[in-house]
Amino acid sequence: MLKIYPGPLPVSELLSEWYGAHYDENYGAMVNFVGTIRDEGGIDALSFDIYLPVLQKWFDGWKAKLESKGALLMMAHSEGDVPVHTSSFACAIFSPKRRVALEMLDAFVEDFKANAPIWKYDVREGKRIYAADRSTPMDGSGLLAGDG
Amino acid sequence: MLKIYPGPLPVSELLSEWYGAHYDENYGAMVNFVGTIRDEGGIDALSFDIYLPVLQKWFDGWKAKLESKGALLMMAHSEGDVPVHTSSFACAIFSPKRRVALEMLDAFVEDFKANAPIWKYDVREGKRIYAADRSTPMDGSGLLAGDG
Amino acid sequence: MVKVEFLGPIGKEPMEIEAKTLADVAARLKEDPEVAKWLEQSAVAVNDTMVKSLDIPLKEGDRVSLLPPVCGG
Amino acid sequence: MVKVEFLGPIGKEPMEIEAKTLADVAARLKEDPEVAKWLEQSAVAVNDTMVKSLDIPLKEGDRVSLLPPVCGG
Repeated sequence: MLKIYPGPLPVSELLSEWYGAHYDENYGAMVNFVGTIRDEGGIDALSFDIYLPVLQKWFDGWKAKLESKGALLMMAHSEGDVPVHTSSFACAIFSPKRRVALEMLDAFVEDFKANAPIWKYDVREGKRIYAADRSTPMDGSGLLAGDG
Repeated sequence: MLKIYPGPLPVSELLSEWYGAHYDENYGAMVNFVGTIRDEGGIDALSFDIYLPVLQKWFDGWKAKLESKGALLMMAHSEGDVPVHTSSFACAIFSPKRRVALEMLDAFVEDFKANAPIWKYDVREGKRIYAADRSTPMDGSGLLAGDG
Repeated sequence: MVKVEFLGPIGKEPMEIEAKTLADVAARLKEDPEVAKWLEQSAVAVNDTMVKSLDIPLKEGDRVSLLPPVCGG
Repeated sequence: MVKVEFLGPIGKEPMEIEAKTLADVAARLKEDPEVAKWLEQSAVAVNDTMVKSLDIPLKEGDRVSLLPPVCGG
């Protein structure tokens, strides 16, 4: 399940909802990752654009990969402005086996950073500035720059 | 912070409490691991013995290791009987950096399994049977068996 | 005609262009200095599926999306 | 005299024994068949600190704990 929220995530409610929905389905391990906006560089907030059609396909690919290992995946992300000290990203993996849960959390979060179609902007004095220095070209970038 | 509970953990409350206590301290990442009792082998519950003085020292060592990386560690574990589909272990790591959070969660949970002084018993028809087949000798085991 | 969309920070309105393959799209976009600077760092989707080859044939009404460097989380 | 404690599933009451080092404790425990079978798989703490050497000197009132195989979580 992939959920997009306008603004900050209700983290406690999400974690409680996810745990409550699956605690009795015989998964031995739940792992979570929650990303929170750090107060740095004088920003007021970060802001996010999402391209949902590609994000949903990317997420569904990971969900299927985890299902093939007997595991569940769920994730939430913010769109628009997210003030410092509030959270923009949360996910949960439920697995019968702890190794699968721990390894897939790491792999999922790293691929999320590299390939989820989400764009980040610093918000300073009401202005939105693309965080180019912290952004990563997705796999396959440069295709249209070649000599084709 | 290390908390021991008689019986199952209040997982949602713990996660909410941990997040609520530290979300505004400029940690960019929170990760959690929650262990839940699986319904397998016909057990009614698992039951745990804890030797707290050594557990506390083990935990304090990990806490100091994480503090040296700028990260926070907290954990809760059950003592006594924990019925199937309830949870006996939960932890959280807060870190400025996601790599530290993900790598330390893995390392902490694996060392927990190998070296936390906690003993597990199957509970069947009111009887408590040591889970010898799933237990691991701690680092340094066999010291008193040598020819000294 | 195919529709070319520019996602996230590229901040440019969609264009309609004549193109039989992605190579045609590439040739056309390189002529536009505002877009050309993004090509090296952008990934490409056709009808919301990520693609890795310029030989992809395009048909009337297809949508080509440019995805510049990302940073979720 | 030192006190020897048996944790978790060993399920034996503590013993008081004469011992100047852990080697003395080892020798004494090997004589007790009920305990001897756990020695190979048990770790050892002295006054709640895990130890790795038999040469540890013991003094009056010290506590030696045997920790059999663990499984938390």
